[in-house]
Amino acid sequence: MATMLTTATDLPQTYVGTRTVRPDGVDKVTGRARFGADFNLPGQLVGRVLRSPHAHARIVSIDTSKAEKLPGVKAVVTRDDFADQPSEFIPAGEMMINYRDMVRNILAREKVLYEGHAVAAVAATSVAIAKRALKLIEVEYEVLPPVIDVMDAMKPGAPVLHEDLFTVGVEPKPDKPSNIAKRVEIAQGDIDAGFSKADVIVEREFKTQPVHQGYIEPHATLASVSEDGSAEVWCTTQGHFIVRAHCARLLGMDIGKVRVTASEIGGGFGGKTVVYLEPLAVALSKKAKRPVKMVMSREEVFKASGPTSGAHVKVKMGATKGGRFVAAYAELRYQAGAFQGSPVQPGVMCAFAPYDIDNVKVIGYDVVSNRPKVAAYRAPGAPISEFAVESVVDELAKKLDIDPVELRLQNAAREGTKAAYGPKFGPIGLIDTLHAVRKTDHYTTPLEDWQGRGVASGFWFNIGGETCVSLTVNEDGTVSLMAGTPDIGGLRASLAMVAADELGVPYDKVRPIIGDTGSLGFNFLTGGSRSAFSGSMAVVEAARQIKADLCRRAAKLWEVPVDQIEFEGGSVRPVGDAATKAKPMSVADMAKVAGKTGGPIGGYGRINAQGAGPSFGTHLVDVAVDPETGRVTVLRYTMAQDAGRAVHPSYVEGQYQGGAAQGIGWALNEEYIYGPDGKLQNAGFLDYRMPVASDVPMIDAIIVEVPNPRHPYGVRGVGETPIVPPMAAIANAIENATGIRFTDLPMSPPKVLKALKERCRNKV
Amino acid sequence: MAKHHVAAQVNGDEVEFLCETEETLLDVLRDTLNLTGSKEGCSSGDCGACSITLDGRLVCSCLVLGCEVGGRRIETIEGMARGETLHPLQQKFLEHAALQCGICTPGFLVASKALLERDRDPTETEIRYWLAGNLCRCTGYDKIIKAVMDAAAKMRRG
Amino acid sequence: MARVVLVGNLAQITGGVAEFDLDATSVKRVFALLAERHPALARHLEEGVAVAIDGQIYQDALLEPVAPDSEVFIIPQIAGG
Amino acid sequence: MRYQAPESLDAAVALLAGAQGEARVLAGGTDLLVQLRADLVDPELIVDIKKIREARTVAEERGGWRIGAAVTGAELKENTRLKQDWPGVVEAANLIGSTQIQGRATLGGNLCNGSPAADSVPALIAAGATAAVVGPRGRRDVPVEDVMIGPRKLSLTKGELIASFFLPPRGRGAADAYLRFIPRTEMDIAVVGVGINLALDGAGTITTARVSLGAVAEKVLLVPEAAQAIVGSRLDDAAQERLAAQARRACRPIDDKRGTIDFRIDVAGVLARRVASIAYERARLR
Repeated sequence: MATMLTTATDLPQTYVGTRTVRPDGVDKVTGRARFGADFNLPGQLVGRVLRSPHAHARIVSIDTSKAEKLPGVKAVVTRDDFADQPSEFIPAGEMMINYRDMVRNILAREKVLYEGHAVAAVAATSVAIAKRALKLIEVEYEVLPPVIDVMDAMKPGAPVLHEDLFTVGVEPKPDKPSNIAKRVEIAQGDIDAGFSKADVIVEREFKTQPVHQGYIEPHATLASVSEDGSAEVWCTTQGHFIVRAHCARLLGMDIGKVRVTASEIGGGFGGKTVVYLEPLAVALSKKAKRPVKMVMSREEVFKASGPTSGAHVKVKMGATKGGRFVAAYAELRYQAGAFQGSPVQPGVMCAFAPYDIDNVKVIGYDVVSNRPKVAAYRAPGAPISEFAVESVVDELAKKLDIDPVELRLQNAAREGTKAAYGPKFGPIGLIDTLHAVRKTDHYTTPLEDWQGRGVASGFWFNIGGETCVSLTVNEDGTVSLMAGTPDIGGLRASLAMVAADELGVPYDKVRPIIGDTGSLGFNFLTGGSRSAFSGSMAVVEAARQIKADLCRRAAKLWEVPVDQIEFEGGSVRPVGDAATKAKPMSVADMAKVAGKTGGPIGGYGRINAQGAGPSFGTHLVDVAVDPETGRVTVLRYTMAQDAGRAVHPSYVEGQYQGGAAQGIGWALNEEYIYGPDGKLQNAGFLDYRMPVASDVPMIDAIIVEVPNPRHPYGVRGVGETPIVPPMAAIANAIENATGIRFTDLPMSPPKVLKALKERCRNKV
Repeated sequence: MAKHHVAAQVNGDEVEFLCETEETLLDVLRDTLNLTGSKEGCSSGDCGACSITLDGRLVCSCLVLGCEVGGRRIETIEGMARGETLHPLQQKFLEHAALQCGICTPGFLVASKALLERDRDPTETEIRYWLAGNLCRCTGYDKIIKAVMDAAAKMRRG
Repeated sequence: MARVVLVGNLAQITGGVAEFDLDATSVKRVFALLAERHPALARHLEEGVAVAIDGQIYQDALLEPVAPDSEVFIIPQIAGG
Repeated sequence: MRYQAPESLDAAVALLAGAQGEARVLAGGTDLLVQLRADLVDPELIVDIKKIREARTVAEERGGWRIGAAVTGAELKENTRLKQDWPGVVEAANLIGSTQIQGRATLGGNLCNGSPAADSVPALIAAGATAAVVGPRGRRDVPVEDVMIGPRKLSLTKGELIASFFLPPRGRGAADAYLRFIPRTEMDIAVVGVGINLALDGAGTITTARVSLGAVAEKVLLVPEAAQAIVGSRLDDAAQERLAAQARRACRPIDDKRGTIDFRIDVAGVLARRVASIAYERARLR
């Protein structure tokens, strides 16, 4: 168990902390690496999905007979091919899933709930035939008025998406259905008493738009179901064990009969923790008795895969003249898309997590509307609530005339601080990141007119979870490492480094791969910043088994008591009285005699990793505002974040820089744009404006290391926190440049110019 | 109508293939010639993951018809390494950890190679604008730009 | 006696009672004792909550030991991107 | 779907005129292929004009320039003499999409796609360029401003195509410039585009000017009032303000995903000033 592991000090560390070349690197720079759409099988069919042209409509009838008769069409599936599921939250992996909603998102049943909602799917011998077949499917719709905006969806009399959805978490229980799925709340202290102590109070409302994870690789899957009912699936996913669980459940198959292999994954950021195509491909293959390959178009990715929530946030904070936060209140309204399950709960818990405040109350609402069901996106929920809070903190600093970093330092959470969501923090690095940022020359470099500087901090919990890793020492002493969490950003490198250090073998003698669902026990998905944290724990566990086994074998070989043998520096050696009895034997030496000493050598780490340490970060940004066009240019960016221990500093920096760039897009230009008809108008990379290379500067990443005592190497997850601070940091910088507080994302040129003009008018 | 019969040169090899009018060069490369190193991220020329060179000119293979390339010279990521030796750009991308998921990497490498063949010493800004048609969602571009600058320096030293 | 605190909506089920002193030696016992006092809680505890024992968050850790002087928070489960 | 790549204009015209259903001309294909993939168009015939010499040639002619309709932006950029004469036109052509798009996109395609936001069109109109239109009834020269009559609507008739463009002789003391506004630094469609071409006398007074605005109406506009606002001036602040005001007056834009009405009108004036200043400086140095 993870809890048995001891701390960093007594461990060999040769590779951990260095910048090795990733083992999967060469395949990725030569085009050899195989991603989701790169798998093919003999006789495979092309699968295509028929999607709703309406944002909200009742399905009166679906007639597939004409399509089925078209030569070359081998299978058609609709809602009738999937058994309905009960509306209960049941565990799939560590996630609570409502399969009634999932089965409806995969193929619409009573209603279509957003433009692009899947209605039917076909498998045919060619793309052309599949396209023709979709046109031949006759769907009769009773079109209903859509509701897109979260505030509109909460209004009494708004079009109701689910007649059976009654708000949970309010007393008395409502007797009418609504679009408000859930009300959540956390509170501590006495909020009113807190505000009565405040000398300064700032209260503001904020709006954010849904943004998409924007992975460059569209969803893709290849499924092959054989006559005996066993299924093989190759797909791009953050968690192939989760794909297996969902497919088995939705299609009534034994989990053991579904084997899922994760391809190389072309980005996920949370968006590939759910299933869209996989159950359809399996269902089609089951019917057609041939392999079926399905790949989403970019338009489908935008219209039918999950962005994160758009939201409305109200924040009220009070502080004393001296700059002590005495009360904090927030109301979060998160849009969940067509089915309940927005990340409002973590949004509520993260909102004030960076600060030590006695009196806190946060209320959150989970609201459905006619948009694609949201999926996780990097620190789900946190960037939205923390954008609002960090903007208000900046305004407090201004009102109190205290340096914004200083004000944060005065209120920063530290070891022993009781988090707003309950428990006390262990050792954490928020204060260290604030100091690190303030120490940079960036912080004191003078600015010109129409330039501004902003700072903001951010928090994410990080998680552990169920994880398996197998280590095998091969006949020649090389090591095979198999992990069960897809490698999105360098996991194989990190795990190989830890294995090499644990066993004292050269890094290039360790070959890490990602095993399929038949090769390892259950692994939770790659997400929550857990894969390097949990995976390295499992590697340590597996390596310990190997070391203990090698000592036992050596004891027998040398005929000395096992307690007089130790494993050190990659060799088993006799010690104490036995020291002279035999020469030390390396792992490779032991591998040569493996057969004679009991057979193959290997270890198997099976853990439910606990003790994930939260990661805090602080970002510092300079912007220039063009007063005539409203364009905001990011001039300079510096960020510091606590990694606990950076196993591979380059890939830690990469996580930092990538999260910051995504945050820059969220802040300035990314948004889902809907027409009055409830249809998405910018379902492509042309008008969904993610940052391009010329939009961003170099991003200076400072790695702060406050070791996580619960991890053998001190590691914390690092992947999610980086996307939390950018929106507020940039809003604060724009305020510093223009004197105008922007509360509505994205802060795009038309919005910025409009605000500048209005101010001129008001001055005149 | 009958498929088009096309003969072209891909990574130095003479190839022949049949294609429908509506098939793009990217379709042909991936599905007919099994060169899946060029990736399809958008099929509208907005992401650059399918970047190749056509008679030495950098283009998106999703915006070229297969039937247009008769007699043309095509270079893809699969032709970038020379036997055992990686191109300096490939080497520097590895050293600088200029990739995370790696889906955009072939496009960035092909586009960067085309740049360095025209300009041995581009500035950071020139590199950023040249590569603006290549989307990366993982790295924030920082390490990619540094890798290209370092590769350029290495190639200038020869 | 370990101090057990319900965070967020769980307190609504207990009619506003959020803090308990329980003689429990493991998370499993904590859940059992809570369910005895407030049967309506049982479903929610099974449905997946995380617990923080003395500041340390555990997910799906029924067997985790709880010391007599431990402070235990029952909080919603966290997933992530 | 048929594909033909004729080697003569006559053959191309014959194919287009003889097409049973919809026929599309393929130059760079950066718009056509996107529309094909999105099932927005389904032509019976595609006529690739890249094998036709005139469409692929850039040459000096009667002191001006003849530019083939299927010459790519990248090729224009590499022509240093052309860039000296018409920097605005070349810059505009090189603002269309990414480096990869530059390797394919053409002036002919940019115009015939019929978008009011096409980057190269305001520059061509400001330059006083004409399009050489060939068709069943022969060859005619059409001012570029008269080719597009509305969104996706051209004045070309069945069987006609644009073979090349003619840029008039570039006199001394004259220059052009083009700027467009986009939310990002690259890869977006123009929210507003302004092309200005002007000539100075020895004293630095503007003697003639042409001002063209993109993305602010149903088609690219030629705005004589805006030109008049600076003719006779040395582009002093007052003249710049008059120019901005006239440019804004000419705008009749829409609200859409790329910009608001107010924003487009505002920025049209701002860009007009900035573009005029660039053109003026260039002209003084010639």
